[in-house]
Amino acid sequence: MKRRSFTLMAAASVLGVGVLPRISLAADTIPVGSIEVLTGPVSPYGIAIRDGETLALEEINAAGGVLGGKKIALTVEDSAANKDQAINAARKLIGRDKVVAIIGPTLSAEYFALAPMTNQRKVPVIGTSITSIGATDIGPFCFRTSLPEADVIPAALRKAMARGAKTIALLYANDDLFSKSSYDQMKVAAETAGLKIIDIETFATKDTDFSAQLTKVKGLKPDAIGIAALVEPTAGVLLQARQLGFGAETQFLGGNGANSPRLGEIAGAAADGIMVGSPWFIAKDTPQNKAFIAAFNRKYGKNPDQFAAQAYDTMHLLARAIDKAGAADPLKIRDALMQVKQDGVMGPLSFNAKRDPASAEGVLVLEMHAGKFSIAP
Amino acid sequence: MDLSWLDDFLWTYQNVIHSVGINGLLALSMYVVLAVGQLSLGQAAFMGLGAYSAALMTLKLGWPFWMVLPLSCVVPILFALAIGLPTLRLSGVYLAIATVGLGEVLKALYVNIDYVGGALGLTGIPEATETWMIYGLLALAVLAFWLVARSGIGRAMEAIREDETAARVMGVSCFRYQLGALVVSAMLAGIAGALEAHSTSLISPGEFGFEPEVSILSFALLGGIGTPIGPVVGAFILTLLPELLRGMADLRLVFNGVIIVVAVLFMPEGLVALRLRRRSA
Amino acid sequence: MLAQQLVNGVLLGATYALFALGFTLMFGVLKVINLTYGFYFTAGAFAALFFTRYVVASVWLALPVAAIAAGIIAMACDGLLLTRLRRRGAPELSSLMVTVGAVLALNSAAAALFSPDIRRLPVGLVSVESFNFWGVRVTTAQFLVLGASIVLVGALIWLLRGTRVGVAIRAVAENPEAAGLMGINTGRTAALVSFVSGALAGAGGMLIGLNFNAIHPYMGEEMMLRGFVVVIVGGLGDIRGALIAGLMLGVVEVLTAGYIDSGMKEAVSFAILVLVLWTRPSGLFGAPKLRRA
Amino acid sequence: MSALLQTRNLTRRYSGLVAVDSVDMEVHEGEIHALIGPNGAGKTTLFNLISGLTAPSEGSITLAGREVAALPAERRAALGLARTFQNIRVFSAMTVLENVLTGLQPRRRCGLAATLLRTPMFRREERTLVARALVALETVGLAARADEPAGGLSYGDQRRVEIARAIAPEPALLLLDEPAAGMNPAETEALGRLVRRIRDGGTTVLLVEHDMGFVMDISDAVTVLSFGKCICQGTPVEVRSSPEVMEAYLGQKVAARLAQRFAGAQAGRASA
Repeated sequence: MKRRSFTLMAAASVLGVGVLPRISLAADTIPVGSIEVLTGPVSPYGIAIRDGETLALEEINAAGGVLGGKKIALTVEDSAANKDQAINAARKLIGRDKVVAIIGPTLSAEYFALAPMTNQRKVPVIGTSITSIGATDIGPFCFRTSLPEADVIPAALRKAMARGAKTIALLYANDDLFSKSSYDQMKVAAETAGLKIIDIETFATKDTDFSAQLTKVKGLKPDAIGIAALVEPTAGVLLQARQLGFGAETQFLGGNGANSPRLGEIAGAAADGIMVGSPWFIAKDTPQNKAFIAAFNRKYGKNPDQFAAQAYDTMHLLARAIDKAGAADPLKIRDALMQVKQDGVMGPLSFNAKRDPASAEGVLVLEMHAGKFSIAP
Repeated sequence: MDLSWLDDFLWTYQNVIHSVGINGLLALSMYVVLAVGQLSLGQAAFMGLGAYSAALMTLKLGWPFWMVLPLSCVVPILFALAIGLPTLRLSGVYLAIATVGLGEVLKALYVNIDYVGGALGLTGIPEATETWMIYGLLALAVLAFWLVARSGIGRAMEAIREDETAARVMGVSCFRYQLGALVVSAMLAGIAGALEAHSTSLISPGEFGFEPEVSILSFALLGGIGTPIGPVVGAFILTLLPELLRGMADLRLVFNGVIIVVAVLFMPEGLVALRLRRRSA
Repeated sequence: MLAQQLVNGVLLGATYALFALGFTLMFGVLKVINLTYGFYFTAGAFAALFFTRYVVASVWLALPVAAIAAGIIAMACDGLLLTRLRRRGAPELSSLMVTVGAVLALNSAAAALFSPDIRRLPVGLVSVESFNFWGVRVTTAQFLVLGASIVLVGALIWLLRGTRVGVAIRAVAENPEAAGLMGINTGRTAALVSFVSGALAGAGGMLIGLNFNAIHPYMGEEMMLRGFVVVIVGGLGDIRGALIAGLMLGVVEVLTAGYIDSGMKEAVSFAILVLVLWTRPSGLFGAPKLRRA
Repeated sequence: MSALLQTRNLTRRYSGLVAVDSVDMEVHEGEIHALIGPNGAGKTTLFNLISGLTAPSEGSITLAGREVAALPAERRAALGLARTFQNIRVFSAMTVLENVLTGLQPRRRCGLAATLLRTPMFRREERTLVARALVALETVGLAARADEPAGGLSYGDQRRVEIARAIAPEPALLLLDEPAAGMNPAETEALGRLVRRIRDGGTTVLLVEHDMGFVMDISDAVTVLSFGKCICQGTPVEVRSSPEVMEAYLGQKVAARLAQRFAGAQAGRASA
């Protein structure tokens, strides 16, 4: 034992760890952690989330903090979209920083990797961008505030059917978890809504040539085409579809990945007419939303996107739960999370028994015209 | 002495400690191929095959870990034979070329097979890897390679590395040694994969592609292949360094790449430029 | 529909062939598997992107700019990474390892510098209109790729067969030592071959980026995987083989995606690679070269 | 005397060039046999064919009555064939002793299991091999430098390491490719004594050499190769008096001398 502890102390000094001093800080602030992708290809999402939650945090602390004047101290760790780094970050936040709850991580795969461990350690984790089926089934400490796409897609499908669609072909990126779960839920939603699925095609997220799949789909003449992929391949599919002669007679529907202003920037006119379901839209006319957008612009000099909005709401909801719990205790905060309600920028937000968002009231259908989304007529 | 901080420390850094050891095993799996003058760019792919087959044995068949761990090297070895048998009969770099895309191709395969979890991969893998298993195996592997290096087999391997033709006229069958090394290397990588899968609860298709592959090569080259210790030291350094230099995540891979370039151009012996003294007469 | 799919396949195959051209030339002459080749491809595309965005939005000017920029980068990479090894007479494994490390560093640095976002050349650089021949659609960009591939192949063959420089290149490819003794400056020939290969890659990067509307730091790495299959199936260093194998791979991939399962595309190309390695390791068109020979 | 090595119709073609053209040659047990001929006559190719580094286009090679033409080089080594190279190929990162130990690979019997377990048999074998290697080093006069890195030795000493490495397993047939190249007269004389000692130890020697004095002095038999063809085979006296050789070989004496000097200069540069 003695030798082992020596080795470990040596290792500890190598790692430059200050385990001990951090604990004393915990008395006057409430430590909260967040794990987001801040570097690498996926970083735009993680950075938007960090911006949203940081804005909310400043508002909360400026308004007197929680638990009668204690400030929330937020530590944001970078996961770099890497499973091991996400796990390391969660372990550090819990073991070293003693956080009472974790917001994040950005990606579903990271969530599946770290949630079994945090759940075992009984620390609530609240995903703000997790859309995969089954994520919150991992355990009672696993939450998310993002609507699963199953709640978002039907609205867009209904709109397409109202415009006369009876058959649909689905295309999705099968190597990306976000896209795959988007497709899974699109498929179920289409079946439930009574749309006939006449073809399913796959591609890889980094593919650039979709002509084989699109040519096949074109031969089957579907009324609508659903694309479940991140924004860049979605744009690529649309551009090539137009080249192969798909016109206005075919309606295009996008998954959550297509719900980004970047779609118009990349695909230009080729993206005209695509519809997406969205839990939030920048032009949504509520006082909370207007205040949020103004504050976000003041702080960052740019408009927020849906990921920032979701993170912003989540941080406010967590603060409420800490207050309601009455103590900086992860167990009590978990129970409080099950009870709190809030009317935020996304609309009404609370958790159902499966720790998913209880309401899909805020969902809108957006349609693209001339490179910009607007609420579909 | 109050050791509760130690428990915290161990818990907090458990995953780092595991990664360090597993990367050490991977570095050794690269070492053994380099030691016979070949280059395999499929070590991450072999690791992925081990991880997937082990996780499937645990999740779908419910086999105990002590059975799963040794069996996890079967599939990687079969792949190593399928690729090694034709390419190692050829001269030079065919093995490297044939393995360079293996990781990416297997990724495409994994995402297309729902039985292995598609794009998500396999989740809910029970935590069965213990720290002592990783470091025990690592110590065992280092010892074994050290014993081999200080023997006739080790001399034959070094001869192949220095001059294949000269080695052949001395009765050394380059093909047999190289195929054997590849099989051992696939075995080690496969076991490392099984340990990795049962250390974190998730394995996903994207984890075993080109970038981890090149990182494994940088472990081995940083440490140098003069001794089996070198690659392990290289793996330790390059796994811990990003933990120390957080915020430079974007540059981590740049750094790994530069290490390879510098190692080959300027210090072919590696950073830990040791060479076993086999015997003094 | 089959006609359209075959056209899709040939057009995709033309991009593979175009990519593999410089790669196989580089191996044929310099006897090095140079993995940084994928980076030249990316570099050409980015050079064209910046040129058309900030200087002049013209395809005809951007193409030589992309080619020359990538050619210079290729020459610099060869000079910095491989000349030293060549002089030392290092084994080909060392050269391969250097380029493996270099390509990881270069790609990651490019991603950190330019962000990994997918960009596209300015809209309207070429007409987006597509032509319809009896139901088969081909776009202007695709014609451009096809046409440029044919012109570049022609130019390369002329360079190798019809010029003094070409004679020197072929002599170095045959036997560098003998070529050196005959008074050919092998160092300069190596630099020239690097430049030509890099220029081919850069031109390919721009045309393919234009065709698929996607320019990003990892585009070269993506192509590299296909490039390997093409040069091995075609025979390492065999230009004609690379062209045929490229077209073949494109058609096979498209037909697999169109008629079997779009998820099997990668697996099919790798299966072809393994099959060729087992049966005809020197490529479909070459004579087998065993270790014993 | 029975033929230890026999080639029949041995031929190797390269595109448009016949490097070795239906060579019939016999090397008898216990002799020192020289292979001579002008530069480019195909001597090194013939060596590569015999040692298995080059595959024949046609013909047969028998070693001690056994057909070996289809066997890879490593199998022929196990059957008692050893060789040195014209351009020295010692393992420069290894010590002198390790080089010679590597030459003893065909005599190694312990497998992986014995190696890992360090069985008594393994230890005994290592001791025996080291002893044999030291004997070989003693023979070439390098025993004192056994622990030096081979790469640091002089050109002549590296050549001797190569010879020690080749004779350590006590091969039935030893092929020496231009062993005297780049040596001064005193060294050449010492080499002659060494080759005789090797022969007396029971190893048949086949050597390629340009130094005619050396060849005529030590050889029991000589084979003359010209343009890939075997034009004469016999004792040194017979060969010297053969009109074909006079015509084909000695007529080109000047060229051969020049070639020899060139090779020597090259070798000198390589060792520098």
